[in-house]
Amino acid sequence: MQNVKRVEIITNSVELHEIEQVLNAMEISGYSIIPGVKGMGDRGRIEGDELTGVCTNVYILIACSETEAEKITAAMHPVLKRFGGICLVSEAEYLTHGSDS
Amino acid sequence: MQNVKRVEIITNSVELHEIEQVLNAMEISGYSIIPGVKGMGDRGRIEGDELTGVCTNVYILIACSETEAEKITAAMHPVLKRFGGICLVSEAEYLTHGSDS
Amino acid sequence: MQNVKRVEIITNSVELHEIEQVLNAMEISGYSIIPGVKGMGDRGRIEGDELTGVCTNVYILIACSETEAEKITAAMHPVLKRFGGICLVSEAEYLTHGSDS
Amino acid sequence: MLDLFLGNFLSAPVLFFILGMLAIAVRSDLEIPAPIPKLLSLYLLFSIGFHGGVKLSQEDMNLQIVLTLVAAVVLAFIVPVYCFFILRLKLSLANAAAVAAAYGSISAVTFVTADAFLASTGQSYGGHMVAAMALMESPAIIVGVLIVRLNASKGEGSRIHWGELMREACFNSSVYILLGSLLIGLITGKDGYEDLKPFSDGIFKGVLCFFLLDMGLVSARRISGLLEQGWMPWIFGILVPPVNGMIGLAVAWLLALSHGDALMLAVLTGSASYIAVPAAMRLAIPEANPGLYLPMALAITFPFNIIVGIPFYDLVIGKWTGG
Amino acid sequence: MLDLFLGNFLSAPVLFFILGMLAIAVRSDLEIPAPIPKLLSLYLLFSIGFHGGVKLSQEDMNLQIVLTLVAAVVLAFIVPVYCFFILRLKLSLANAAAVAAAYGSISAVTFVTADAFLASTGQSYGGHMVAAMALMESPAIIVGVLIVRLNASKGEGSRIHWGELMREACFNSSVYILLGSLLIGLITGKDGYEDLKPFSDGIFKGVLCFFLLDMGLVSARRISGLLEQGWMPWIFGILVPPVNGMIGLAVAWLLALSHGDALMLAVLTGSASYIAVPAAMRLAIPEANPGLYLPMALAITFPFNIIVGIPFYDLVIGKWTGG
Amino acid sequence: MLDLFLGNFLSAPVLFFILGMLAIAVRSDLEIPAPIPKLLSLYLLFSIGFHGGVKLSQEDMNLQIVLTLVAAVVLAFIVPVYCFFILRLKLSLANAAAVAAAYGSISAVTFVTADAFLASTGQSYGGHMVAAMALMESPAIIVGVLIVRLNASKGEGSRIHWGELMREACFNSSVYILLGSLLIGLITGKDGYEDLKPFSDGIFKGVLCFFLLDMGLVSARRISGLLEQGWMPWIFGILVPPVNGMIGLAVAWLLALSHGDALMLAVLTGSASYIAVPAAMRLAIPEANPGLYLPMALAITFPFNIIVGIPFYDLVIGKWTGG
Ligand SMILES: Nc1ncnc2c1ncn2[C@@H]1O[C@H](COP(=O)(O)O)[C@@H](O)[C@H]1O
Ligand SMILES: Nc1ncnc2c1ncn2[C@@H]1O[C@H](COP(=O)(O)O)[C@@H](O)[C@H]1O
Ligand SMILES: Nc1ncnc2c1ncn2[C@@H]1O[C@H](COP(=O)(O)O)[C@@H](O)[C@H]1O
Ligand code: NA
Ligand code: NA
Ligand code: NA
Repeated sequence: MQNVKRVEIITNSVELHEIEQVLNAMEISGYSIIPGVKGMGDRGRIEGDELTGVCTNVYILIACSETEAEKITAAMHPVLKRFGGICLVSEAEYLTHGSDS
Repeated sequence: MQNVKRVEIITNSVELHEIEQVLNAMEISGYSIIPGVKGMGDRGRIEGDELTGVCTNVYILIACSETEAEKITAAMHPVLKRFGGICLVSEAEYLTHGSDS
Repeated sequence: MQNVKRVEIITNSVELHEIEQVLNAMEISGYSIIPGVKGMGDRGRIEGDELTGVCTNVYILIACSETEAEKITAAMHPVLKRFGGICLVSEAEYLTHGSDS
Repeated sequence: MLDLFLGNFLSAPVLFFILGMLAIAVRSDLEIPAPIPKLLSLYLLFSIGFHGGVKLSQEDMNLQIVLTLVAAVVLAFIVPVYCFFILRLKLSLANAAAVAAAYGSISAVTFVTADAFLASTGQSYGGHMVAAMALMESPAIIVGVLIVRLNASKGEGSRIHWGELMREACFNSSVYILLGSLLIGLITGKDGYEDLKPFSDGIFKGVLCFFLLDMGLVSARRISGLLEQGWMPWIFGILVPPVNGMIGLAVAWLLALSHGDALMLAVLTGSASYIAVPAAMRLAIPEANPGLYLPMALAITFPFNIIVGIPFYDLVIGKWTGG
Repeated sequence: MLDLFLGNFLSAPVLFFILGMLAIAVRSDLEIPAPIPKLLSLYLLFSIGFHGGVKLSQEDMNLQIVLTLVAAVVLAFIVPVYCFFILRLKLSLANAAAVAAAYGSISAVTFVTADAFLASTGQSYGGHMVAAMALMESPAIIVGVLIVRLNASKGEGSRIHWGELMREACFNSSVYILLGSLLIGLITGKDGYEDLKPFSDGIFKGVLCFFLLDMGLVSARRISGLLEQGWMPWIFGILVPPVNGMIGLAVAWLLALSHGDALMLAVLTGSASYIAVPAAMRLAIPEANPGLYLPMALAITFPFNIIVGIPFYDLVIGKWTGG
Repeated sequence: MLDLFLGNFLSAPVLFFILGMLAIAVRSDLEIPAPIPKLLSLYLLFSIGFHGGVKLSQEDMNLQIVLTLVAAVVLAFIVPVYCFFILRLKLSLANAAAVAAAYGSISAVTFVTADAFLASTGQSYGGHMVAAMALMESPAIIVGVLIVRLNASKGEGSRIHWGELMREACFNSSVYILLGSLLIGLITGKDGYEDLKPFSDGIFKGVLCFFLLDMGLVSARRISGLLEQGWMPWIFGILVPPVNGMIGLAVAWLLALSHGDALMLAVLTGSASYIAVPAAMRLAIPEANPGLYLPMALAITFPFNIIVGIPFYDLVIGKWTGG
């Protein structure tokens, strides 16, 4: 087991494409995406009932190193500022398929 | 980045409406909802295969202040006692779109 | 409120059946499953667009005791090694419907 | 007579239902993922309601129709009451009330399957029976909650929000779409029907088969959970529905209903709800065990009705009408 | 004349739309879960596009058709501009531009509903009007963004990725599937149509009703959010569409379009987009409030058009054609 | 001859497939969200199986049918074996076995597309070919796993649960629903078919087009991943299927099958599985790279078969039957 940061991003699904490009540019090795998230925030209720993606959020989970986490949050700041959403960072222990722990 | 509490609630989706009312009454500024969650617990297997919402769970994530977290857990206790489900509280750092950190 | 471990497992959905059997064998009292998770990892992009479950991941959340968490991570190691995916363990406080806290 | 049962057993809808159940038995990974079953059930309610309304627009209101609707509502209030007293012998207050509510209410899919059965035997039924179905869905919910409320010690009971409950009972999605489509069918009438026919009629039976395939999967999954519950659910789930059905038939006989209408009234009285009622019970009587009332209605009574019940009621009616 | 409005009001599609709105009013738990609405809307675009292409394959290209398409595009560039100046009186730059873009673009579902309306009145329209619809969807997006870009202080504005935007504007899913199906219909022509008819034509109206039921739910949910926005959205959302529609009619009159084509042009000019445009605005003008432009198009203008607008335009055309 | 290829290329199903592929090329945001593709594929299997059963109920069992089924199974066991030896030249044991399994098995959607192709050329095929399809899906899975098992060092290999695997191979959802619907069609026969026709036949081709639109999206998305894999997948994915197809044709010729049956046997032998087999391989041979066997079957061989393969086999058959 090794210590990692859990970075969670929740934002409008129209942003997903852009965020993934950012993550890939940083060569983040792995992340997970949960689509179809509803929510409430400064921009009001996101019903998830839209015919377009405009009214659905997406949840992104990234387990990464502290330095990667800092790079991600720095990159997310302008995005969230522009499009709304949140970014949480927490601690976790990581059991990778690679590790022999 | 500021410290926040991550409150996670998982319960039967028929409860969602009531829980949202509670959160709105507390003027919780934001929360996220993941529908279509399956699970196992004291009330048995939740297949998520039902034609009604009776057999699907919902996951609610709330990033909030410590005091808000306490109010939420206090309010959730009777609900979970009556309808089942769980409520987890953990630590996280919060990068809000508003903050200039 | 009591302290618990938050075990998160993300792996290919074809594995879900096997993992659930492991959890039930350990008599884990409860867990939650979020289907339809997309992702990126060593095994490449999981689009979630497949007609079969081969290209969708699943997210499993287990709130459990420290000893249970150790048993789970030990059991998951070979599975993740073989089929890929990740397992995270973090701290949380647990408000159960049973507890009278 | 055997032909009747065999004919029903070998009809496409029933066979697809059984195919679904077998899939669980052989542990096939076949599944119809959410929300597809929801789509199919909304479609069936939409079609049956709309078609019923169109038929109703052709009928002229008469005393028999009015009496049928009144009788349907009365049955929906009485059935759950005596079911409760039977169940109370073995079950807790909450469980007895919840199961009683399920059996007092109706199963729209059983109704739809009976519709297909009638069509195959060349019979038909009046559009007002769809109205009867909508009217019969909710009363049992109110009865069930009232029973708990009256017997419950203060505290728990006092938590029930009546406003919420009545809304849930009267405007739950299945009642709402059924009544709504019925009204629209009533307004648009025959011409409106023509354009919608390929959708609401043409593909109807196919969708029903597809849906019953899923019903087979869903109900078979529930059986395992029942095994812990002992023999009681099985006895009740198989004996009481035909009794209720016969009571429905008795009323139908008193009202001299047509063959088709009588069958539908029997099917409604004899069927149990696994959609609207469980949803309401989960909210209003959370202390009741969903692992009991849901599988009883879904895994025992529903299969019983579509495989044995429907042809059985048909047979009885045949006897008295000498048809 | 009243019959016309009443006839439209009492048609199945409109009634199902209203049924959906009422469900929210009575707080029914009726909902059509994602991604079913997406499936239904893709189906409608697929069918309308394919059918349009087939019809187009029967028509022979003539000057009138070319002029109609040109006029459609011109309208799609002009309408958002004057809408912007009206809106700017009350709204911020970003909001005015976003709302203008929505009203400059079109609503495919309104078009589809008008198609059903025409069918019920025995009228028809040319396949090229579907091409017109596809052409009219995107220009307003570009206009809206240009307006912001030109007026915005550097910084924000400079963030816009034009490549992305043009792609979004020209290849967004609704334009793409509409044009694609149109082309395929054009290629396969009448014979290709025969095999697909039961799918793309037979169940079409039924699916439309089902979809409008959901549209009713979705738009009613949005109304509450509008109440905070004061009276402006209502005035604009109800007065401007018919004005735009009349301008469309004027053009149709100049081009001497057939009754059906004229109606469709009016409907396109008079309708507002709540799918393609909001998606583009969310990306290109994030500072605009989706809680404003989305519900204005969805909860005010869409219902207005399908309930009042369509028969109103039809009436006006009837007057001049003396039909 | 060119007409044949062009005619197929310009048929609605193929055009919608290409439309889907182009959507990815132009980076349109068009997508058909899960679980809609699942619904469509279940529908296609349901319809093709049921229709096959009904046709089978009209045929009287004869030696040729029996021999065809036997030959189909034999082919399903042999093809993956020689494919493995070819692949082993370039690939690891696990990858070679997994790809061989995919190409030894069948693609139901290719079969369905061939069904539409035959219909358009006025040909037909026997219901037993659907049974052949069901029988040909699983053997390759067992062969693939056996190969690994026999060559693997202990440890890894020993992890395989044969029970699980056989269940997966024989009762995986596509085999199950295909055989199940076939049996039901066989039982209900012609009369049962009439009621389901609008559903299982009427909208069939439309749903196929819609589904192929999604197949185009899905397979185009996979192409990028293939580029890292060098030229081998392309050579194999384009050259081997027609070879397999020709072997199927040779057998068909020996058995003197009808034009339609021969085409279907060729299509089955020549197609590769991207649903059942990948799911089984992911479980049984996890060390094999899904990024290889999945896109080879999905993004190379599937498009090749529906665009070139089907008309090519048809042409060859035409030559020998002199039709
Ligand atoms: N405090 C919060 N906790 C959890 N999710 C949040 C929170 N604030 C915002 N969100 C999510 O982020 C989305 C956009 O937030 P906003 O930009 O504030 O409207 C909301 O729809 C929620 O899904
Ligand atoms: N220990 C746990 N960890 C994660 N989820 C749980 C746990 N216990 C219960 N749940 C979730 O809460 C739902 C209701 O729990 P219960 O009321 O215990 O049946 C279950 O279906 C699970 O989805
Ligand atoms: N660092 C990570 N953070 C979050 N999710 C991950 C991470 N690595 C892998 N995953 C998830 O696990 C799945 C399988 O990972 P892999 O076996 O590395 O391909 C991926 O598709 C992701 O959904
Ligand atoms: Na009943
Ligand atoms: Na417009
Ligand atoms: Na093959």
